[in-house]
Amino acid sequence: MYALRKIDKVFPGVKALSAVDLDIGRGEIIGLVGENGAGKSTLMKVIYGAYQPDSGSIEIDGQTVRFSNPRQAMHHGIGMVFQEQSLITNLTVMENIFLGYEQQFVRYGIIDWKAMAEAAKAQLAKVKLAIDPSAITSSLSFAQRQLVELAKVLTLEERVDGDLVILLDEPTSVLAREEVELLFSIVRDLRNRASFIFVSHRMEEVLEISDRIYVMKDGEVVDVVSRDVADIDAIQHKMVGREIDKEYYREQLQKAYSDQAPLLSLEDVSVSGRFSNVSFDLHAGEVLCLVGTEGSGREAILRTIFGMEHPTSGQLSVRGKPVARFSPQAAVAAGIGYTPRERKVEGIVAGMNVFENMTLSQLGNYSRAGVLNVSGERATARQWIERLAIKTPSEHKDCGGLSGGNQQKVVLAKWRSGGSDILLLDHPTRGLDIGAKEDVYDMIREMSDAGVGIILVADTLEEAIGLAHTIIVLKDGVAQQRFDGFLTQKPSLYDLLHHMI
Amino acid sequence: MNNWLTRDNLIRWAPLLVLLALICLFALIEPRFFSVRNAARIAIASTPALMVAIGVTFIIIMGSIDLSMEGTVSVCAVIFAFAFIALGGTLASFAWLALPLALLVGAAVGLLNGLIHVRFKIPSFMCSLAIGFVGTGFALLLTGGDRVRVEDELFRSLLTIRFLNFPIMVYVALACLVLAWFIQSHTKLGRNFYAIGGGEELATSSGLNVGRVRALAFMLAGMFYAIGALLAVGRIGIAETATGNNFMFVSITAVVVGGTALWGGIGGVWNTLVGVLIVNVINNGMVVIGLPNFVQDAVLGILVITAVVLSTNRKTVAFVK
Amino acid sequence: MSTFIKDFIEREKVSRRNFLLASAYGISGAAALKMFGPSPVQAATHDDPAIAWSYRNRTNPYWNEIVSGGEAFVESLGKSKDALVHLINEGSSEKSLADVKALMAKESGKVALAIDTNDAPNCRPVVEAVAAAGGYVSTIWNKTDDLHPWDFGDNYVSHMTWSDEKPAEQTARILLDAIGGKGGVVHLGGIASNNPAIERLQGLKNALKDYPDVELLDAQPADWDTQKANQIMSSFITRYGDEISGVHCANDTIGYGVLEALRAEGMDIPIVTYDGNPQAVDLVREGRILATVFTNPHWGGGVTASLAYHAATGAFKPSEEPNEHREFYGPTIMVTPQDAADFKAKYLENVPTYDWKDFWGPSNGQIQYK
Amino acid sequence: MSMERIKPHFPWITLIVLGTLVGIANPSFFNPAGLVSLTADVVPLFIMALGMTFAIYIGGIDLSVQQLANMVTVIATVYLAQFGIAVAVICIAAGFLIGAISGYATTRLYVPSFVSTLAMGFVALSVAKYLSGQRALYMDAELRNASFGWMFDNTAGVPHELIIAAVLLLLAWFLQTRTSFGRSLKAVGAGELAAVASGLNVNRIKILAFAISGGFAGIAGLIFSVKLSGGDANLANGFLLLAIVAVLVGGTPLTGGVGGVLNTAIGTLIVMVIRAAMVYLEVAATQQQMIFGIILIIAIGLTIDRTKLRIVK
Repeated sequence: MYALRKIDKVFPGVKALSAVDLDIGRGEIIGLVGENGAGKSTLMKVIYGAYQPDSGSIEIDGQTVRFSNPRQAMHHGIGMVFQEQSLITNLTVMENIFLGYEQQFVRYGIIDWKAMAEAAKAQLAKVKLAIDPSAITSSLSFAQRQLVELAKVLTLEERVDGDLVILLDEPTSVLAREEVELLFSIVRDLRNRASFIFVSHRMEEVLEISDRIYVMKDGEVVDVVSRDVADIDAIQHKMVGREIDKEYYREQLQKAYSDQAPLLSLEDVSVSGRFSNVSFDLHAGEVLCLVGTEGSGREAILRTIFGMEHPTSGQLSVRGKPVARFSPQAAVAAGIGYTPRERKVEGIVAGMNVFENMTLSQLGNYSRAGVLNVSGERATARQWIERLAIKTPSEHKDCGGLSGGNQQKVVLAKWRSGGSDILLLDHPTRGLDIGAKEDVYDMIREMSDAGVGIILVADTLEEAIGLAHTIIVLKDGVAQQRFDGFLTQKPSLYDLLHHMI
Repeated sequence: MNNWLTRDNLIRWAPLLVLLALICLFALIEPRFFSVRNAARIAIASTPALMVAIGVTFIIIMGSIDLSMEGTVSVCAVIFAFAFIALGGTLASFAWLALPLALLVGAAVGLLNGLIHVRFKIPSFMCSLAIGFVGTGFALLLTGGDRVRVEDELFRSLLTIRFLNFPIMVYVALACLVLAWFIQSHTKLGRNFYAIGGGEELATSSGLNVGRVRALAFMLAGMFYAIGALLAVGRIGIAETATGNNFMFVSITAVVVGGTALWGGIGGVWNTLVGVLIVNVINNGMVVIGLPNFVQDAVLGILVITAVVLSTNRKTVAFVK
Repeated sequence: MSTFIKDFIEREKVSRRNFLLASAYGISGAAALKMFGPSPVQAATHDDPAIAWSYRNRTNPYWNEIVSGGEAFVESLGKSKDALVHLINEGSSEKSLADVKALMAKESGKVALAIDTNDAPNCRPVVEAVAAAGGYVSTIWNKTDDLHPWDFGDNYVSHMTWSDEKPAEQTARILLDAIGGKGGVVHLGGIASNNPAIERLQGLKNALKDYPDVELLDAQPADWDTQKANQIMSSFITRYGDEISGVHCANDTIGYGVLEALRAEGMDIPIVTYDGNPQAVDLVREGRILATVFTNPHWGGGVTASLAYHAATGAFKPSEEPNEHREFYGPTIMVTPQDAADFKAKYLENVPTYDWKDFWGPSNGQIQYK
Repeated sequence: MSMERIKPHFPWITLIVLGTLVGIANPSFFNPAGLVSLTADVVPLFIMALGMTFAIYIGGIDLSVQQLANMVTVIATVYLAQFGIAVAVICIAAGFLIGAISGYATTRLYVPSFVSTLAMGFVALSVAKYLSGQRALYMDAELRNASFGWMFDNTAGVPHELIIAAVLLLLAWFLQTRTSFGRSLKAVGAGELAAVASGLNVNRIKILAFAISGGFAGIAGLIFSVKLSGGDANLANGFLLLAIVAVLVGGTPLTGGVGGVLNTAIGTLIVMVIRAAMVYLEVAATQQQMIFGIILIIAIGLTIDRTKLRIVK
């Protein structure tokens, strides 16, 4: 039905896609996997019309087509569901759904809001979402927004006669498990009308939903496997091109932590509206995972420890000393480091180079009376670039131009080189490819060995189980259950899920 | 229904509350402030500024800024006056054609501004600042520095004829305000301003032709500047290069004081109405209560900051620049 | 011309304080000159200097009149009027000075400059810059009291200003008589720190001394701006309402704003203005303005350029002229409804051809400091 | 590729090209003494623009500088007799303080700097009007020469004004590139949230940036006041837009984190050349403003480095 034939795309100095073939049948769901930089996003951009291929052809029902912008692709029934927050939050739901296509509701230059609301309701019904179409988008949950996003793409149904091809780019990354299930069931229901291309780093989900899986590496499709014969290990092997360590989470390297005086302790700490009465101790070398659904209070706890939110009650102590002043400055001074989830916004400063980013939290260490010791900074940066194998031409490279994994390494190097021994990691592997994830896992183990206490909010439950010494399960801001003693026995996914939901 | 007094509601209505508080304050100090006649005077002083502020509101909703209003107003006023006199000098003749001509000129200057901004990717702050210089310069070139008097009684009836105590120009301005509200909330273009202000990249990826919307926004703003110019000429009967003076800071201050955020996406023309009234009530009230001239500027400054502080929801704003 | 008031300025004695100040400057000024410029003796003359006028802007009719005089003078030399160099400072002293320096650099000092320096403090650096470059400058209006042409030898040719206090007092008297010697008046002034603004308000205050039944209700600066004047006037109406029986304006452009504010209210009370712009003269003729004062900017613009030019060519040697030829008052002519038509015919409709070499004929005596 | 490399150099290339064009049209432009004098005159504007650079570098704007300078001309004139050269300290402190208040309003009260600085400018104007009694004041010549005469001397043909400007530029450049404060400024301009998450005291840095802008405006006002040997509440009018233009034309866009003080030095010179060109090329009086605007658009179009602007607002 839809096919790509020998697609090439070259950027200055890089061959992003070479001779890519891809076929989608009517009502088929195909998965697209590959490491970061394998060419997935370039391929998607070619499919939905943001890029034009240098050679090769795009065929729909055997006819060659050419799109010069996403709008033309939409006219041919190709739509894209973007990652998470791609709705405009100050607009209403219906305006978002029909953004760019309001004309159909315009009579004599006036928008007929009633008609638009009706039409929006119909679209929302397709994704089984019963919300007021005139609600402001910012009042919706992330999961609801993701479904609105899908409903928006499904307006193609009315606009286009032929078949639809819908790209789903990491649609599950902000969803809790049950929300993922809902999304998948909706996608399956829609197969009579549309084909889907599903892009995700979560291999299990790809396997669960896809009929066939395209595996990409270095701009080429290296394998196409159908679900019946798919095997995660085999696919990952193809993606990486090397054997993946069986001990993915470096569990063989996990050691016991000392139960000496805790680095950090929380006693009945509450932030109103976020979480209440949370207590735990963090020891040197311990990896403590906070597990829960989106909004369960995981991130809020991290941000409170880092001084970005103020506890309404309870006491927080670092190395036995109660914290009196809550501010990121005080936290950094106390040896706490924070790796935020929004890496590109809060983690690194795009526009500043590698060494400037690395020393940003510790300028005091590299200056005397406010005057910087730039050569000292550069030396440190070079040392950490080597130590963490950060792929950058030099320490002068703009951090905004590095790949996600290398950006994350720079953020971690920032805290490690500054001597922080309490690290708060919020989704440190989010959006990273397998190779980069493994590097992060290595670093977590290494830091743990070096006596750093780590509080982790993991990307997946498996990751949490694999990495943690201790897991605290949260639900609606309240700690439900604590799991200890991981060196001898680990809880199962089910154990955790049971307390989360 | 007793929870309407929430923090969010208070903040949303803060500009209006500030306006009412100011009126009460001035009325208490000097009862003569609180009269229909004075309300009419404030209204007359506000009308041209309101039109200009409405124009720039659209731009600010998109998260851009327009500093070209002084030049645009001057050019429109001067061309209007020349055309008006050349075509007969009274509304009863073909000189009425000068009115649409002024709007066209405003639209053309705005469109030029928008196209340079979009096509050459020059941030609107710089681009419109330079266009403002060009506009004032062009007005000067046209007049050679002379002032043009527009004496037509019919045209001046904007000011001289009153209906329910308010001159016609106030009703014209109100009609334009309603029109602006209509554009803002019931047309595709108006809603697209909010979409761009809320998330430009997202709007682009939804297939919105952002460049086109931007250029049109500047054109629309230019037309409102032209209306402002017409009312300014109607108010004092003179068109000159200096007609546009002082509109820049007054209008942008009014927009912000009214509760429209400079970072875009929030606010609208009703906020602008309140903002313009706040600024003009302060200006009028300070003279009426007999505040010495040298403290008036400081009082204006402090009241403006206070009004903005009260109408900003500090919980939803991460940081401002 | 009955209204040609030639000698209404009372020559006051130089107050002791100012005399001391002036002589004190004489010493330090000489010291300053060593630093800033060639000594007066060396001043060289130029055969064909560039003639320049530096002024505030082109949006005010007053400056247009000044420029027309400058152009008339240039044409009287047999040159095209484009030969006059215009430096416009847009109300910025910084630009005023920078432009003058640029011009001096460009012409290597072969310049005859006529200038209003925008703000009194700016006068000194401008004059010093011109003197240092060997150019010749004549100033009008803005000058600090401690700066005098004779301290700069030939290069600072002359300073002309208009004593506004007396004419403003006269217009005030006309106004006060018109309201029957009782009631309240308001004053709308220029930019508060400008000298003419201060003098014109003072004129009103002087006149009020003789009218005990008239109260000065309020005085606010309207910055020479029509729109601002319009808004302030409407606020005045709110505050004082019917108590206002007359309006004293610091210039014509303010007067226009006031007239429109009154018109919006359907009010008709007497006002007087200043400057004698053509539009204002028409309004005087129609009786809508009781009086304005014509300062003959056309002549002022021409003769100031002429003074600088003729000093630069060596046609006369400023340092040999008496002080009253270096610092003097310009002419002022009262325009009232009775003689407005006459006046218009004589000065506006047919601009008289002036003898630009009669530098001091129409002038009004040496500047007196208080 | 090569374009990418050249882009950052466009500001000074633009300057050279403009200067050369004017020089070709009128060779007397290249007269060294004239050039030095022109440059010396633009010093107060340059110092003001230099301060403004800090505000724009963090993504804000400072509209109070002109009124601060106005206020300082009055302060300098009024208190010269009483404090002598120490009046400089008062001037700079006054500018710094008002700048800091604007900064406080922006960071703690969430008033956009466009409004907070405009409003604080009004406050400064009131102070100026009050202190001056709404009159133009002038300095006693002897006192002025005794305290500040050195500013307008010259050494080996180099006016001291230029030396002051160079010292301040060096100081600002050092602040920007070699101190932890400067690094923090860049971080705040380029990625404020990341700066917060790195534990920088962002509020203090921003307040300081506005305070420095105010302090530099104070210095500019002081030099201007001494140069004109007087002060009043309007003396520095006309500085504001030119100072903004100087920063922008130099290639420091309003988005923050890009550009810097050296760019401002070039930007000020570009403004100076454009302005001098009006005189040297004998542009008719009524056309000057329009031509200034057109050249400005072209110059900004040439000098801004769009590669670092993601979306153009």
